[in-house]
Amino acid sequence: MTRRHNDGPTLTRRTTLGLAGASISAGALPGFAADAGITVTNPKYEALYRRTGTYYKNDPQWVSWTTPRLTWPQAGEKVPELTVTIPNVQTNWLDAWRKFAADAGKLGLSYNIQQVSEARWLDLIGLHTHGDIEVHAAILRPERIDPAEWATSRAYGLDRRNYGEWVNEQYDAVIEAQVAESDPVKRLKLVQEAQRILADDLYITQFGWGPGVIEAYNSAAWDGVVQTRGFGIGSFNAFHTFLRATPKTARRKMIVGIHSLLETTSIIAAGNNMRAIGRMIYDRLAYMDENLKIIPWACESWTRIDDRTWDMKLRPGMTFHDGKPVTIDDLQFTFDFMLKYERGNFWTANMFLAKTEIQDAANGILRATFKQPYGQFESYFLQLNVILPKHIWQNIMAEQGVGDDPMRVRIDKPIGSGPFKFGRYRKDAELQLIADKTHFSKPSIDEVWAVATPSIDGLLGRLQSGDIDLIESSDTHLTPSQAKQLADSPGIAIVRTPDLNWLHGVPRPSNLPWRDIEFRRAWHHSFDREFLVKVVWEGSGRLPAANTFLVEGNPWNNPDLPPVPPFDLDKARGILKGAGYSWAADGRLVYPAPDDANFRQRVKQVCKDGYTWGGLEMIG
Amino acid sequence: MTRLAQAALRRFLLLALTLWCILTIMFALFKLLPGDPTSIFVDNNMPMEMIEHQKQLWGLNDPMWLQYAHYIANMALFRFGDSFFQNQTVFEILTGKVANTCAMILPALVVSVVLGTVLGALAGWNRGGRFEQATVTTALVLHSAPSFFVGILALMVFSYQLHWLPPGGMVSLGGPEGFWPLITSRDYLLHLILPLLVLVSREITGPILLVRGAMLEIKGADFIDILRAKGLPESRILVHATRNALLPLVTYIAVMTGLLLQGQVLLEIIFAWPGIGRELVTALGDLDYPVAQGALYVMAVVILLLNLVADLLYGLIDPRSR
Amino acid sequence: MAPRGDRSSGLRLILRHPSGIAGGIVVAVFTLLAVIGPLIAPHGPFEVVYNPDHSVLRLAGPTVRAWFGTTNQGMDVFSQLLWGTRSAMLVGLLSAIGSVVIGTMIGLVAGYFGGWIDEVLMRLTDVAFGIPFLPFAMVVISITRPSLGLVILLVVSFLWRTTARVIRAQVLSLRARPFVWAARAAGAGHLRILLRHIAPNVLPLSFLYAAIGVQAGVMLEAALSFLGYGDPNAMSWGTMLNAAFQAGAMRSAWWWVLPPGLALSLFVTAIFMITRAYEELLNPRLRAI
Amino acid sequence: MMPLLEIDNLEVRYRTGAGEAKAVDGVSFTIEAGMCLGLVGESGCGKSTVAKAILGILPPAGRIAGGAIRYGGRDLVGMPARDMRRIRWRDIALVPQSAMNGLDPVYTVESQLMEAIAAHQAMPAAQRRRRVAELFELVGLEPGRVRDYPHQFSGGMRQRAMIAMAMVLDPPLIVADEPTTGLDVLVQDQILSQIRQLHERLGKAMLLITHDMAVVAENCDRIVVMYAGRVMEYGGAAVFRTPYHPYTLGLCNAFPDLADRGQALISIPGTPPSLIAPPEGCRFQARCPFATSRCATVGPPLVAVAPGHVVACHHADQAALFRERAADPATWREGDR
Repeated sequence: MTRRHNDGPTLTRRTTLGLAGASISAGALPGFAADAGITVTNPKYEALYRRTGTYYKNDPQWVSWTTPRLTWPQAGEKVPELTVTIPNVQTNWLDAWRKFAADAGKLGLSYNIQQVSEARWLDLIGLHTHGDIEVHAAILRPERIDPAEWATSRAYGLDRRNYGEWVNEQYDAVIEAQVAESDPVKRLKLVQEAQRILADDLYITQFGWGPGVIEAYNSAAWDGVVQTRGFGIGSFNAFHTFLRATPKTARRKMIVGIHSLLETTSIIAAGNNMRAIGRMIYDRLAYMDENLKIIPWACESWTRIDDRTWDMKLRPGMTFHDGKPVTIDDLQFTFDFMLKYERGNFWTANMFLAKTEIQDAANGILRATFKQPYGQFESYFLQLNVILPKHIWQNIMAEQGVGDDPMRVRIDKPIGSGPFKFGRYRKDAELQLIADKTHFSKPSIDEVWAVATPSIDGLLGRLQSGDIDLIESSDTHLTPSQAKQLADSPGIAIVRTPDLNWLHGVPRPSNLPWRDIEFRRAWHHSFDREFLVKVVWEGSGRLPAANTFLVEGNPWNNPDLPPVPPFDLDKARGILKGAGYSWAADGRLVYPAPDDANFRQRVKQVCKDGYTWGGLEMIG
Repeated sequence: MTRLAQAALRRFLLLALTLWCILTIMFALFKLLPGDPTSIFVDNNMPMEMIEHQKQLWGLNDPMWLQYAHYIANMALFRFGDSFFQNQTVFEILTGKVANTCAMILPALVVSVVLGTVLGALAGWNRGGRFEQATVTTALVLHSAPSFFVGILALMVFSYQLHWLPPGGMVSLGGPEGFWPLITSRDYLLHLILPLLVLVSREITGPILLVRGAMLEIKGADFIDILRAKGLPESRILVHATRNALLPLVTYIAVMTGLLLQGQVLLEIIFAWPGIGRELVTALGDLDYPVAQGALYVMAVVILLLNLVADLLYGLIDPRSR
Repeated sequence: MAPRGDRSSGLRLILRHPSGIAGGIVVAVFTLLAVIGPLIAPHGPFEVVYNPDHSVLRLAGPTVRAWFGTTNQGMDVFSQLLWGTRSAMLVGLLSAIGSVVIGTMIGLVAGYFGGWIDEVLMRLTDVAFGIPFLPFAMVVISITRPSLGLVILLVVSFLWRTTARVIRAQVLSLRARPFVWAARAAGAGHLRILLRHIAPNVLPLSFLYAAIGVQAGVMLEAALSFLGYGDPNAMSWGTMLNAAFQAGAMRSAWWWVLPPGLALSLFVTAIFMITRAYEELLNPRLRAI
Repeated sequence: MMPLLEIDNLEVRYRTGAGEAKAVDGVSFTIEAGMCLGLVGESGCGKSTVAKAILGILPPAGRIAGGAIRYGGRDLVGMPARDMRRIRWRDIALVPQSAMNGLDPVYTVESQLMEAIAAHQAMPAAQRRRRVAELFELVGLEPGRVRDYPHQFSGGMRQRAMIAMAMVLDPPLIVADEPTTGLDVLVQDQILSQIRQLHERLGKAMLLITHDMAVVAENCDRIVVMYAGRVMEYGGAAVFRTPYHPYTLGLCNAFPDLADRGQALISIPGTPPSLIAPPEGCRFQARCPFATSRCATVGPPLVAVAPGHVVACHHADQAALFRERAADPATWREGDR
């Protein structure tokens, strides 16, 4: 079972620690190491490397790592050892990388695989001090079916989560266009164009599309489970099963095993689980159906006025769990509150929101205006925002004396308008969710109990003995061997759902040796992807058709991209030889000669012909 | 001040000194982290001036020694600050967790000591008999088996296969609310059996071997002959001998709690027991340093306090040292 | 204290002691395995076993191709066990030596010199006793990078505490003995007395705690690896159990779980048996007449 | 009149690493009511073993291999444990050799004395407490210190407490096994006078075991001299005044007598024989200056030399000659035969 504890760095506070850490070390060394002669081709990107306080140029560690990689190699200088950083929780990534490292050795490349704790891994990649290659996997969230989450963050020149610091100006132009494109058809074209540039310039390489979403549930007690594409049946992120499943026995209480329960019960300061469970208690404005199509939820409908303005119509007749009616004032208050205080989970959705105003109180119409043309209204803005009860949150900040920091607000018993009410809760042990039968999409069962079981063995054991009905699968999926084990237990059904997952490696095009596109082409040939899919994932996954993380089955996939370069060490050696590389006596790869004009041209240009590089420049 | 109070005071000061050393080590340890544990709590998209404000708030710019002084003062008063992710004070989080951990450790401690003493005394008394051979060998084997391995096997057999016992956790679904009703509920006892069995099977070896060794010494003592000459029944003599054999066990109890507390992490994960060990593991996973720091410190305090109690207890039991 | 002259009969005594012999044999076998194991292991610790038709021999029970069966990723359990023996012995040995050397030295110095030296060293021991090892080790490892060397360093930096206390008590009683007074009266320097007179008497006890150190070292490494803090590149019994635990195979793949679990228990019990036999040698009263 | 205690040809063997040691090899003597019998000999001659055999508290390695111990006509050897327990302390009490740790260190002295009473009689606690206080005064200890712990008493005080404990049930026979060893001379004298009081004023029968010939001479009506598990000489005060057996002579020489001050002490050369394979004939022959070849081959039977006075020596008739030569140190220095 691949258990992925935490998701991307932007939404959690961990990167703040990196920030703080860097600030201390930076503070310790008064700015002299700051720029050390590192310049950026296109001044537009200068701001990224200097703007945010303690990053990159202000981080001596980053500077000391990057400077040697931007100086021209002498004659006969070997390609340095390439550092790969992997969190130790992901034992199967390491198993794959052992094979990759062995193969790369035959090419004269040596990898230094760094295994660090997950927390430390997020710190390192946040500060871009993780070395040469960053390995990352997909964690599907409802808002992530919008391409911006990955297509933008992982490769957009001005986004810090672009760990390879790849700055392709054509790519960035397309990205900036698609974010502002509110017409879905036009936006799809732009997103597909972005994927083509990304694949064409050989930046990120996909190791495999998977692991597959395999789940098991107590089929003797429950019927009518709903398979949501990419999520499966048991994820609190896609909670259709908990709405529509019907009991086969007298028991109308579904018991779900979960790896760990809520870190906090306040949705503002939500950890992973509360972000999902929280949106079963508070109503989202819009939600997705099992085919990932956006459907109305708290907002009955919405109409687009122009490329930065929308009118949202609140669904009439909704009530909060304490019986009070949901009014347009609650919606207006929620946005006022978010814009004024919230800088955490909801900020990524409301970052581009200018203002909201009640357009027609009687019919419950609210108008939202964005600072710039906005393309992510439905899948991102409507899905992430929820309705907070004004009568509870109105002056909660003052009452609890937490100043202007919403994170420290304590909500021991969340009251929302969602399909489930917050029932009995014992920290780290169990959480009861009671069905709200007055909800417009009311659950057919009565209760859902989430039981904390920190070990995978514990989850499987309880499933087999019938103590739990299914395993919450937002970050824990079964492997085929585990599924086989469970298959022969009575009353347990195995469910396989097409997944949208991927695992990819992000090299460092801003540094040598990656700046040379020929090196990247050869590098792409050095991965035995079949080993990952067939052995490590035990066959539960697919060989990637192309170097894109919007995999086949993802609504935004670009079907006609160049295929992934096949695993072929001889071809790789041929490419390297053709590009002027040679091998030292000990078999290690050596840079082309300093006077090799083609090499110098390629390294200067970094991108493939037809694209312009805007990122870091070589020194001297 | 009576001699006993003086001894207690001296030991208390020593305890304070030891705690102070532990705190210094932890301060240095957490200082090495990329993110300083007393670091500011800032969101990554905050503009620069907000970061400066937070740094001021948390005294990050103070000179090192001032931060150290604040740190020691706060920790000594159990003010661990707020958890990064669970918007609760660390103290609140940990009190609940320490109670849960003690709810597993203390019963195991009592059972191991009582049962260990009885078995050890009997094994020592009928020296060389089959009973002694059997007890000592089983104790050896049980002690050597890794507790997480035994724990999983126990769960596998008694819970998943035979369904005799619940599959872990402190209490079944919808169990009683509040710590005290929970502890006194039958449901909790049912949940305690398996972890208790595993803990006792590992920790009972200490008392058995200690009491047996002490018993062998006492068995040859002269006053035993006198007791027998006085016409006392064998059982009465055994009580006399056991009372003498208890002395070395008392100091061992403190070491035992240390062992119990440290091995706790593994069992709490396997038995899904919401204790302080598991809290530390989650905190480390989330890089939630205030909680990790608090958990480590609370564990150290618990161990040292129990050492102190054991020393004072020794004084009470052994008249010679009073 | 075993009178020095009693050495030869001491060995005879251990041999006469049934559990002593059994323990000795098992440890000898493990040491042999640790040395030649990786050489005779049919596969590398992370090498995948394939069927003739190139499919992966996954989660298979004991078969002719893999005597102890395979893991969920098709790695040979028997080879992993052999590689695991080497790291277990390595950890056990080094942590025993380390903890005994440090423990004995601190015990000797504290016990012999007394005064403020004793006070300081004993406070240091209290601190070492105060900090719970496993949680502390997890914090340290989660900061830096997990590696076998770090695990050994952590184990050593904790195990000496018990040895120090025991040796100190022994030295305190030895120091009061007449032969020490006599040596001092004859003008012997502190160092000479420590090395010539006191240390030799303390050595048997140190050996006893060396054995206990091996046992504690192996157990703690297994626990850390089981929690996922072990060295990912070194194969150890704890890592095998952790892999089985993460793969949720504990309940079904008995052939994958039992070998490391039993090897660990057997090895630790054997050490324990030897300590029991050795302890009876040390304490004549324990000897069965 | 039936004797209070009769030891009839008692044999006691100890299991050792090197085989079975015959610690007591056929010892017989009787104690009448109110009589004080002294059992004297070098340490290791088996006298303490006799005491332990009488009370049935032999260590696990020891066993009674033969003979009988008859108390009031009933043989204590092989008596069922319950009956044996009733006799212990009610009929035969013990004042142990180890004054230092005869008492349980973690119980108060008073509780241990009261426990002895409670084991035999149902007596209310207050009455038992009074009895203990009364005995404390009898042996010269302050009643106030009754609730102290043994480690708070000096060696002499502890021995007095033991004597008091022996008296709690007013037993007819008291076995005193080397009651004064380990104590300094002054305290020894006080303890002996205490014991003499028990015998004379309270009419207690005494079995006084010691290696000190002078103690036996002063206090005992009859004396038994033991060597290497056997009786050498058994009789009244004459055994001390006119000893017949060379070993008894040697013993008398070894202890200073205030009367003839200035005499050099004469010690018996050599060491007692191994009890695992005792020599043929007389066990003392190896160290006996007057031994003849017959002593080495035939074990000397007990021969009556006077009414109630027997000796185990082939040459008892030459006793007068032996006494003269024994006084000359040269006799003992001729080295072992």
